[in-house]
Amino acid sequence: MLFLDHIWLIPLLPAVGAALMFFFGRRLQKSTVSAVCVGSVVLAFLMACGGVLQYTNWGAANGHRPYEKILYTWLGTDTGHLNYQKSDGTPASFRADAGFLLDPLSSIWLLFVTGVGMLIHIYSTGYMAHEGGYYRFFGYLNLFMFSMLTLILANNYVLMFVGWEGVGLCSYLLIGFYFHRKSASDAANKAFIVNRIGDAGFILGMFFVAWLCGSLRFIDVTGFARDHAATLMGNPIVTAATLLLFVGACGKSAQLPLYVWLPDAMEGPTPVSALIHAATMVTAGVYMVARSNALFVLSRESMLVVAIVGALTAIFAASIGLVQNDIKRVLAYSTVSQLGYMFLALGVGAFSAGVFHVFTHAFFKALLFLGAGSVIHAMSGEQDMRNMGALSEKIPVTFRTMLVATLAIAGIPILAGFFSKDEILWQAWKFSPYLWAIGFATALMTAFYMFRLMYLTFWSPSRVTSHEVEHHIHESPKSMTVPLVVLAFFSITAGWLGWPASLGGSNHFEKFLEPVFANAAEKEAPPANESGLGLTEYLLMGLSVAAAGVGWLMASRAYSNAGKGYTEPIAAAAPPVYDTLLNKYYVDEGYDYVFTGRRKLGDVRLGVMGLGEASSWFDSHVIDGAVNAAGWITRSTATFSSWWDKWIIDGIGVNGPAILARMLSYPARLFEWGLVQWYALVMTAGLVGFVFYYVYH
Amino acid sequence: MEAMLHITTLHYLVLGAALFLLGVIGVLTRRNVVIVLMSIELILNAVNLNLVAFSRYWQGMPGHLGGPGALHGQVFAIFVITDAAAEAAVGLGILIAFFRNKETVNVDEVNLLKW
Amino acid sequence: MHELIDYIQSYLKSNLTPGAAGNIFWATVYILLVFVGLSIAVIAMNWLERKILAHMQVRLGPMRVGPHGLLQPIADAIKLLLKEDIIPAEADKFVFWIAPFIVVLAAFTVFVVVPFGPTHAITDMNIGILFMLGVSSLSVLGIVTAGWASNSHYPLIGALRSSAQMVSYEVAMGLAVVSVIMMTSLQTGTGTLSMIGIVQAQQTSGEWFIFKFFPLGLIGFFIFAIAMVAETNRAPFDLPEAESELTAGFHTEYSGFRWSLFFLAEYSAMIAVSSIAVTLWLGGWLRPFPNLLHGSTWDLVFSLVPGLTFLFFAAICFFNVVRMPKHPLFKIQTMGLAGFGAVLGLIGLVMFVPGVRDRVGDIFWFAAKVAGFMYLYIWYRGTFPRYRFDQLMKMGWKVLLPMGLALLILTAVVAMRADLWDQLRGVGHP
Amino acid sequence: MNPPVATPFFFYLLATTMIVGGILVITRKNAVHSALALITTLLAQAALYLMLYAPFVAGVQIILYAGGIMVLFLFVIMLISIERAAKERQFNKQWLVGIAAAAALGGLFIAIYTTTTKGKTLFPEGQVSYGESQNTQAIAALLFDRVHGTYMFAFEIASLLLLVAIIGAVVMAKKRI
Repeated sequence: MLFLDHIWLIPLLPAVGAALMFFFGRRLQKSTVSAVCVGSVVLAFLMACGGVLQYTNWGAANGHRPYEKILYTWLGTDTGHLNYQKSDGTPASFRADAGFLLDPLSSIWLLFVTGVGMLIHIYSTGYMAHEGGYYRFFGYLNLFMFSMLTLILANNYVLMFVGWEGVGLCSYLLIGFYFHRKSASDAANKAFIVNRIGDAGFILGMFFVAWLCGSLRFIDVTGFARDHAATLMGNPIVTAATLLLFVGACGKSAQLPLYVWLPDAMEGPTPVSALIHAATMVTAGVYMVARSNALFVLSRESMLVVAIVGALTAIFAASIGLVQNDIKRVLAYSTVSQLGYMFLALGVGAFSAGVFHVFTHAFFKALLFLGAGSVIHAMSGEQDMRNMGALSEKIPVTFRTMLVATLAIAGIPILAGFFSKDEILWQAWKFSPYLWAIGFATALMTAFYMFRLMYLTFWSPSRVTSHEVEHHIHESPKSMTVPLVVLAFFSITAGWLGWPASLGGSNHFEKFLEPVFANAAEKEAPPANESGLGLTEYLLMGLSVAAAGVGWLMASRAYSNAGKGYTEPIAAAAPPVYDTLLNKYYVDEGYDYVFTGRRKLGDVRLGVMGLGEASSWFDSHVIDGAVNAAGWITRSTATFSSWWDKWIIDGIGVNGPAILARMLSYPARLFEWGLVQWYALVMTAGLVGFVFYYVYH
Repeated sequence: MEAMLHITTLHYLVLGAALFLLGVIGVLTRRNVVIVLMSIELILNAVNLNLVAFSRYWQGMPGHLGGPGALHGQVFAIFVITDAAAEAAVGLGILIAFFRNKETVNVDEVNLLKW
Repeated sequence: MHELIDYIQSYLKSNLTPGAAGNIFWATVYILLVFVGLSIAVIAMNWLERKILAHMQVRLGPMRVGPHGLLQPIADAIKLLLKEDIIPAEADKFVFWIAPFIVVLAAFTVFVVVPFGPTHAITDMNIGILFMLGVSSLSVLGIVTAGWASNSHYPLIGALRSSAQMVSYEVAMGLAVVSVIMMTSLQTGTGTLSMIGIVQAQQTSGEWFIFKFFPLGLIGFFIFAIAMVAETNRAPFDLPEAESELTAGFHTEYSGFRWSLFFLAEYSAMIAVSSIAVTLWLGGWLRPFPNLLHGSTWDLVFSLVPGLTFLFFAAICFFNVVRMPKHPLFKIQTMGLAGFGAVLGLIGLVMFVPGVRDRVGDIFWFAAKVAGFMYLYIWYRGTFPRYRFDQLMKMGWKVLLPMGLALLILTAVVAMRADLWDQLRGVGHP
Repeated sequence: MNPPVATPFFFYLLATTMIVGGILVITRKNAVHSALALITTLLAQAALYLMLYAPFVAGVQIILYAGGIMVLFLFVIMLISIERAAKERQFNKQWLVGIAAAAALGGLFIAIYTTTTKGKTLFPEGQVSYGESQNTQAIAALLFDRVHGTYMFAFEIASLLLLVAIIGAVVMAKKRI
């Protein structure tokens, strides 16, 4: 029980690394920085592996209970200072622990977060070798690891929220890592602000959960929800709580209304994009919804909303990804799209399928991003695919690993993406064929844009603009390629954990997760129906594989010979559609009109800011005007009163006599001039007069 | 001519009057406080001259006011000199205080008395 | 012609000073005599001061000009008279020019009333001592104007110091003098300001005023003796011309003849204030020990002292003639010294003639006492360090003035019952 | 008592000195020159006192005025800077009126002194009857004598006046008491 008892060390190790970086990093050598930061994450990964291994044994012995380790209470007390009434009127006390929870769900996240994180740390030592702020970058990365692990291992919503905010902060810091670029700091601000909207939803949802359940511990909440499932079904409080939590998930996981920050987040360094904005952080929303599955299943409306939002996000982002030219933006929209898949899975009740897709997606999407980073590295910072081409010979390792990832994400069989995506599509079909149709279309688009990326980057004729760049193209160092290879390996094999029963597998993954989704599994997937639908399942499987092949074919036809100045097929077929897609459906512009107020219709600001402006105008002109008018009336009255006082009372009444007295005093002043000699003169004159009178009178 | 050569009390009186007028002119017209004070000394000396001259006059006159012991004028002159000493001391003290405060010795720049 | 001779001779029979007798001829003669005698005294003083100071400081002093530097003062005088008379460009020329004359005038005018003997004074004023103090105080005007007219910093500071110092010490001086004047009223009932009257009062009293009401007279004498040094700007009170601070004080800008006038005035003033001290406290022309050694025999013995003194000086000269180096280069000097000794001896011999002896004795004693004061001046200069100015003022206002006031009151109190005082001391009235 | 010698000559000499001195006093720009002129005037006046058989007053005049007060004046003139004052306007604005007033006063003096009664001037020369030798003692008797001392009280009051003047001068002239 060594690792389980000291599970709190897992997040603490990167925290120590981060603290060292922030306090002493400036004075440390790059090698020392790498050793400390990568070492802490490697240690954390090893401890995570040990912890998960021990948990499987411990769980098998203890009925697959979650393992909970509470260190202390950091918010609220047992003595009842924060007492309140639950929604049903029973008393409850608010408290939040510094406690850690390990169950199958968090085990999966723990493993791939530390694993992928470790690989990306190693990759970063190569990628960032020539950048300034090396220690800062690794400090942020370690801080992110700490926050993410806190989020995953938290045993209650409040501590989870701490990690949630921590990863938000690290995301902000890392997107704005090149803070001297205006676009980077703008993107960082955008990410942070959009996340705030989701966070507000999370907090409110948390309050509802506490009001409903009387506790924020996951075990208590899950237990409460499952115990009272019958009474709580359809309870509006549950609907409200889950919808608000989903808003939080939308913010963090870039779902439809709040997805706008993620494409811009590509301003950060590529390892960051890979780690945070593809593999780990953006899946926190999925994790949170999966963690709250007991509540979500109690509200059909919420589930429907999650499913629809997920589906729409998937196809929406995929359609944008069709035409993007920036290699990282294509991947970013791909990420949004895949996250939509995951939420679609959660929404249709296939929690384990969603989680499985998270798991596989983490590997191949991280691999894609790191590969893209390697390409960018080779191209001396060039990110536009229109200026690439014919790189397959020059950077073979990158090319091969990326090809693996592309095949995985496109859903080619026996690679990881195939199993998870097919699972989701199958579950969607079972829920509603319309949602399946959307997912299918998305799969087609995914295959197309991914192979478009591959063709434009590796196979098509070279469109490199400058010879200098052309000469400079080289394979990345070992520290970068080794993680690529490792990730490629997992991109191929990760899916095998969830080999579906229909294909002769045993789906270990789903079994492993069963205790977590106990309520969902028995309701949504009655084993009785499985055989009846077997044919349909194979048909759908074939269709999705076919879609991948069609996407590849279309991409190959359009782009295999794309020379300089090639034309996009969509642009040729329907220019308005192309423009719309290229401009991302004008969503940012719309937000500018409606929310930020940066764009105006003529001179009138619209939306929220417009409302604020109008309110401000009303306040400053009508309300203040009334106030000022009252003031003006008072002041003019006072002015008149003052005038009256000054000229009539003081003037005629007081100063008049004084002026009169002063006028009369002028002759008298003649003798009191203040000049001594004048006095003497007057005296002499008096003497003359006196003597004259005395002598001659 | 005879009257001019025979020096009488009147000669001293005329001399005293002339000095007195000079002193008065000095007091009334000069701006420099020091010279004004000196002019005052001139006036006092004119008076002293008159007093001593009258003392001399009364010494030669009969009666209880006159006679050999009629030195009252001289005693008065001594008192006047005493007074002049006191006046000079206080006046120059005022002058120094004044100069320290206003950096000037011009008497017509001292006109605070009118308020 | 006869009338003129009668006019001249008539004075010799009278017992008055020329001024009191109204004899213009003798008054002129006396004035000339006083002037010449004073000039000789200043010259002698110059030589003596240098020699005595030199010997006090274990050096020789002037030795080149004349035997033992006897002719040095004359050489100096010639040098000063021949020097260019420089008036600074920015000086107030008229005042600069007239200032030394004011000083000299004041210093010499004082001697009008100095009594060298009962009849040997130019005149005897009723207000003699008042006149002396007043006129000697006029010299400060000369010093102040000299310092101001130079239009220079050191002279101005010297002048300011001088005026403050002299005005301050005049007060204490006056108080000491007033105590003496109070003593003159003891015998006759009415006192006097006349210099001759004061000496005569001492003669009548039978003791010099320095011993009167012991120790009151002595205290008064000390106050005066200190104040007179300050009045004459001599060491240790020579702050107006302190060379270490003010270069040469008020006469920094003066040179040549005008500077020599200041020099002359300084030594004349020293002699004048010494004369006052001698007159007021030391019995003026009276011979010493009138009470102890009285009688005609002692009178005769004391009347021989002047001649013997001159013979003594002559003997010193001859002794030094013998000690002169026997080198041809020193021949003239040796002869000169011998001649000087011969002149002194001759004067000494003349002084034994009875008629001369009676007429000259009082002058001799007066001069001898003044010479003692002169030696004191030199002695002070050779021994005392200079006072700081604040110490000087403190001394004048916080020590001498209160002492003078106390002295005045005590003298008045004691003088009211002088008989009791004398009984107490066991001294009867003569 | 000897008769005075050449009285008119000395009188006119001294009188001229005094008048010229007085004029210089009120016309000089430089206060030091004024002071020197005033000293000359005062000394001449002391001589006139002697001619009037008032030797004690003459002595007091010399010792107090010339030796005391005027030194005080010179001291103060040198203490305060007068370079500026010497460059400024010397007469005040009403100088013409002042001279006119003085002239009127002078006219009155002339009118009074030329008034004759039966061909004789108002104040003829008195007889010389008292020698100077006892002058000081006589003044002392007037001031101090227990029997004849008319002015004893006034004399004491004068001493009080002097004390007050000393204190006043010190208080005013001192920067910090």
